[in-house]
Amino acid sequence: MSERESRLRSLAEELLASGQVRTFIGFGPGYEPSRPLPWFAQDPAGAAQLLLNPFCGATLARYLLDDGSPGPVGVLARGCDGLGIERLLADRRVSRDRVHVVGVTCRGAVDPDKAYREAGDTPLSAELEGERVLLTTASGTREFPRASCLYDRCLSCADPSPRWADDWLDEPLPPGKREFPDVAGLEQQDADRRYAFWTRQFSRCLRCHACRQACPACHCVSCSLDHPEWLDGGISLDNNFMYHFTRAYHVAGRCIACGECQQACPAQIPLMLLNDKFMRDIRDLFGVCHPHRPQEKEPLGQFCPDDPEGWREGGAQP
Amino acid sequence: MKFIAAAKLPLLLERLGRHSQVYAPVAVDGRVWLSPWTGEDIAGGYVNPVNSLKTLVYPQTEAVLEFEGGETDVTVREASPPAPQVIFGGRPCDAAGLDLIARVFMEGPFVDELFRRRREATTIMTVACRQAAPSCFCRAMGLSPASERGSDVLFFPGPEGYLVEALTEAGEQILEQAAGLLDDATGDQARRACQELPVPLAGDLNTVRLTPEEGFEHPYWEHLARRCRSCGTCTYLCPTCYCTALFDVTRGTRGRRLRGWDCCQFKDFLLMAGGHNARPQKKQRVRNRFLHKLSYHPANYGEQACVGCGRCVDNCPVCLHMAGVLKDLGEVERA
Amino acid sequence: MPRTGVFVCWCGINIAKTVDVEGVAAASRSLPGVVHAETYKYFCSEPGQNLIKEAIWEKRLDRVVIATCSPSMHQATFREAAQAAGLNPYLVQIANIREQCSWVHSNREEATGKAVALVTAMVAKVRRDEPLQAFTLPVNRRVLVIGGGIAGMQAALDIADAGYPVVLVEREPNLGGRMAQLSETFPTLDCASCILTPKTAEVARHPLIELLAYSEVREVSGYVGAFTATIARKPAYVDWDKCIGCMLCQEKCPRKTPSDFQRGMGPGKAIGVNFPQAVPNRPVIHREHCTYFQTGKCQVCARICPVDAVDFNQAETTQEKQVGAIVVATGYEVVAPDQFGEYGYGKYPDVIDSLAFERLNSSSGPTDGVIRRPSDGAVPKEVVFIQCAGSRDPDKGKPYCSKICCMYTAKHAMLYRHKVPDGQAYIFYMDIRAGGKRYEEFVQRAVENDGALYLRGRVARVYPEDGRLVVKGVDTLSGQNVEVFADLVVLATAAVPSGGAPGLAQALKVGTDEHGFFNEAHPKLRPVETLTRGIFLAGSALAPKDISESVAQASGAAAKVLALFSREELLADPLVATVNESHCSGCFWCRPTCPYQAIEEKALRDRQVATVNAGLCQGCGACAAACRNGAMKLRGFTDEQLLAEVNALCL
Amino acid sequence: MSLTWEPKIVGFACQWCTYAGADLAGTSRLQYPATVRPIRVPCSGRVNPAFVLRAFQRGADGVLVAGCHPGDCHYTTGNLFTRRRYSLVKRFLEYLGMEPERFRVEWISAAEGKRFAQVVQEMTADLKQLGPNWKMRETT
Repeated sequence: MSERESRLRSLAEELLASGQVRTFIGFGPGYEPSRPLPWFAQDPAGAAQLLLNPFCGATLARYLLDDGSPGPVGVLARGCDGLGIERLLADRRVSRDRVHVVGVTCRGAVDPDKAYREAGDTPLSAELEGERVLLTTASGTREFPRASCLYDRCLSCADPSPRWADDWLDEPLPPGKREFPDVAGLEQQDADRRYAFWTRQFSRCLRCHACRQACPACHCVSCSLDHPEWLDGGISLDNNFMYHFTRAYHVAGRCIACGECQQACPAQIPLMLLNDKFMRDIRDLFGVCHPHRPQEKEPLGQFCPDDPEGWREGGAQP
Repeated sequence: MKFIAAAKLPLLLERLGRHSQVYAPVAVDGRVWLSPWTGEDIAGGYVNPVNSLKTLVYPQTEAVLEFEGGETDVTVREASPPAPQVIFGGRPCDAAGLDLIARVFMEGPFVDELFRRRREATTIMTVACRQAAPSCFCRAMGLSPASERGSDVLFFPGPEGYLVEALTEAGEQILEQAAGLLDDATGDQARRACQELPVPLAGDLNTVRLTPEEGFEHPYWEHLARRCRSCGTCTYLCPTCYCTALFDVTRGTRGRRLRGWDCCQFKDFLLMAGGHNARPQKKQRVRNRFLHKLSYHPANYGEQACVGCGRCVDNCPVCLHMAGVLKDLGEVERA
Repeated sequence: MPRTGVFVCWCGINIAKTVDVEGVAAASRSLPGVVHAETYKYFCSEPGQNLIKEAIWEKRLDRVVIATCSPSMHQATFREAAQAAGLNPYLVQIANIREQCSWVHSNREEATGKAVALVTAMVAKVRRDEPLQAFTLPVNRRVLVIGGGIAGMQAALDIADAGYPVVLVEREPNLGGRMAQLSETFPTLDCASCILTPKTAEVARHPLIELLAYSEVREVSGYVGAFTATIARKPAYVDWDKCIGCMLCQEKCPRKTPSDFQRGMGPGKAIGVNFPQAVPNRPVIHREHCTYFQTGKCQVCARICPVDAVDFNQAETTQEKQVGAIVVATGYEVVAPDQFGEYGYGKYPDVIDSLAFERLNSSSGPTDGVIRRPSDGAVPKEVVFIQCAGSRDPDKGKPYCSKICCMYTAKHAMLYRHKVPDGQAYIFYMDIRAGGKRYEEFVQRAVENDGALYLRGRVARVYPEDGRLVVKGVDTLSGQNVEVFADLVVLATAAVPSGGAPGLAQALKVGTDEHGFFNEAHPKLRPVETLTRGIFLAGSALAPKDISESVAQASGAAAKVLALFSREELLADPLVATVNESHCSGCFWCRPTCPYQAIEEKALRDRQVATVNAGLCQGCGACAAACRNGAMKLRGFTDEQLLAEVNALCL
Repeated sequence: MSLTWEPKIVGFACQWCTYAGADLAGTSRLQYPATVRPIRVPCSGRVNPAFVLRAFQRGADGVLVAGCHPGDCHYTTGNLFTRRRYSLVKRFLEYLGMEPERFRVEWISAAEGKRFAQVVQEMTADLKQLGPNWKMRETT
């Protein structure tokens, strides 16, 4: 049990006991050590089981919307959760007094599937040391490179810590700069090859909405993509294009780059490639240097008198 | 019992492809899907394809009928009958799942014509398992890596090729087309290996002590459901989910009636005209999915509606899956 | 399924010539919901409208699509016709198969195909229309008139005489606009100030007219019946309340300055009024010419002023005025001299423009009405008038005709002959446009009685030669090149919109054409209205025109304002945005896109949702496009309707 | 179908400027191909980007979104939001594989009838070269 984990448990117990929060959201024991579960502690006993280890993967911000958890709600917040909470506050779907943020710095989470493939056996525990990951399985501990064990989204993460918190478990790290290398790669291809790429991806889409339900920016009371006048006719390639075009546009300028959509997608469609494209263009066209961090005014909710006409200069290429 | 060398398998599929649409397991961007086969490499090292056999017999969207005309003179045409198809590479658990669904659609007073026609046009050649994933739990659901249920031909993979056993009359016919490619089997070592393959999740999963009648209001469901995100991953991958919805699509004066899957986890699954929602809370929806598979379906068909394929275990982003629930229900104290 | 009627208009031959109207009617009969389709030569006519009414009664229609000309032409007509037949007027849609189909396509098959597509789209759209009721808005019965020229004054007087308060804003220190600079007016040769000054006096003393001279409109917000105008009063550096108008300051001011009002024909003073009869008769310090403001010395005016009215620290003040309607009468200006290199205008002193010639003629002008050459003050014996200087000249960006030059040049020739009996006027012209009442006779008088010599042709160059100006041109009637030695050259330069027009157009959100003249709602049918309800136009702000037309338009605009003010409340267009509260997530993403701040918060049981103030909303739909899940609906242009149109057009 | 294939262009036109400009093209009897099918919207700011994709989905070969020049908008800021939205959407459509010529955004004022006709002529010529659009299109 790490020192941060014990501090988390005592803090959660104290918050719950004092009534400052009536639910604390974090991670708790699952069916196997490498897959801790989102955990909703409502009493000190529940808080005592809170976990904080490199296997803690899913983002928790969306659970603030769940009216089933009596408020106010304490929530463990790494960088991605913090931005997710800011997103929900900026969209006024959650009120600030309902949230008590416990900030923690995250250096990346281990993807249990990747770890199983690398170690060849069910991982039991993991430690992160700089660029290395120590995976312990039934047959002992071995070292592996970060890239082969961490979630894809964690490898390109620029926000290890939340930007603010009510309590801190450790020292926050300053946010970095996010790059979008893969977008440029796809842009270089010609139109037909790009279309073939996306046709191949979207033809696998099951429209199971895992991406929408995972996204802290996609939380409308009733989603337009459920209304028949927007999308009718069940599963077809053109409907899948419409679904992903519309969703990507709806979160444009509001996506926090947590990568949960791509992570949750059972068909493993590279959805972040869509959001990265919007973020890269918002940065280049409107000078928003960190498009994935919520601002006072959303990029598409404002304008400048001298905005460029992005449809003129060379289309897809920057 | 026959034998076919691994190298001859593509020849078999190619020959079957002359009269039927052949599906085979093909790797697409790192994952194996049962795809229309046009000569690609037949994947081998997979546990289960992403899409189950169900998706090819009870597709996510299929045309029911087409209509055309104005206010008075409407002409209606049935959807064209499905082409014959041969599906190679499905796993025994999927085949069992498909058979379970077939009972729902075809037993009893009303036979679903759409399903029946497509099922009868389909020949299922499953491949028994030589390796199991940590998420497999078919044995817990009364199946095994070499179950024969729902399959027409069963292949047992061996070092040089496959033992081939026709299980049904349709299986016999399909193998006749393969004359010349099959030799007589020399021993059934590969079959025994599959039959005895250990499956990680132990058999004790199925000692459900919390019966639905007592457990309907048990706080366990509240605790379980809280982490659910209400997406449709589990139901849309599940080989035994069969909820369906009908919808019309019109283009000017022409149109089609389509049938497609529905998902009980969606918030508006039971949203009715007038705005009433029979299951507005997540707890109700999550509970219903498990009670349907473990209680309501068994009440109608005498068997649990789960084949232990492990897809929900692998794909649920928050580990809210059948294996976990069965384990919990085995341990939970009754209120 | 609603019962829809489709009415395909021939529009005489305008539509029927290229669109198979019967074919369109036949095709529309098979559309979902269409129970009646017919064609007629002129549906906008009385009998045509009756056909529609009868069809509505007999066939119990509850949706109507009219395939005819542009909705901007007769949408109101057909809505009223439907209403007269008992059908809600907002269940009518127009398919524009004339301006955007028959007139622009020649291939009959393609034009008919497109017409059918447009009708199909409108049938799909009208099916999803809801019956709406116009709602009422309070009307603030006070008008803002911008521009104190003859048009502005006429409009102000007409409205004030009808009993409604007027706020009249004039950019210059005095009323009168261009007319104040004129000597006489055609065709009656009335003295301009004789007919103008009574009007200015009447405006000044009218109890219901609040005159804000030396002021500009900076900002306008709100909508018809409830505009808020922010008006800035420029610093005159003279306290007009104290000032008694003795004009000692102007007399004693040592500084001689170039004067815009005199068009350079004579000096002005750093302080003073433009002309003696100016109303308000109060001086203004022109900061750019005043020694005190440049060097801090002098202050003669401050010392001489008997009532100590001069105040060098006076600052610009702004005030807000709540008005219900606005009349724009900003008039015109004469084009700047820098565009006529070939005539040497701005280079040779004796090449002047027609407004300067007016100042020479004016009795209150710098030469007391005596026509003298600016170079040496001599009375010119030969004067050349050059028409269309800048007008009808696409190269100089002004392809339009300034309309009044032919008449005032004939007047100039007459006045010149009356004042210099032995002088000779030459007029180089392209065409003489004298279309008004007794205008042609006026020009003939200038030729026959006053010996004006009209030479049809353009002038190539004007250049000085031993003290006189050589005008090289051509006389196309005789086919010979012509050289005239002249003492004075007068250019009839182009009229352009007044300097403040572009800024004002932006503030009022009213469109202008490419030259900066305000866009009227419809050139033939609605000449004094703009597309923005409650904002009207009069005079040369629209396009160059003479005084009689400006006055007529001013009274027309006044009549429109009075019609608006005649009712307690105003019927407002119900095509505004509305919120589906069950879908609204309360994210208020719509609010930043609303230019009218019409979106407010409303508390529901458990959350806040958006709500639209129907009075402020103008129905632009930016919020509907910003609303991700379609909770914000713009009536008449809902997502369902626009999607249905797209679907229909792509069939 | 006429001998030569004619592209289908869905044109969203703001009623204050572009639609009025198109009307002006009519009153001036300018001729342009019958390929554009106008949809009148109060402002270009009303055009939801998903409408554009819906047009391609249902078989349009080209889509035009046209409104007032920035600064001329009857509603002051409508087209300024359009400019931001469609700067992103145009690039995103191409990122998904749409040819640049199939989707155009133009500022056309009420006085620019000729410009409207010219845009339609240009688009029609480009689309005739590209041929019918099958990308993102439904297959019934």
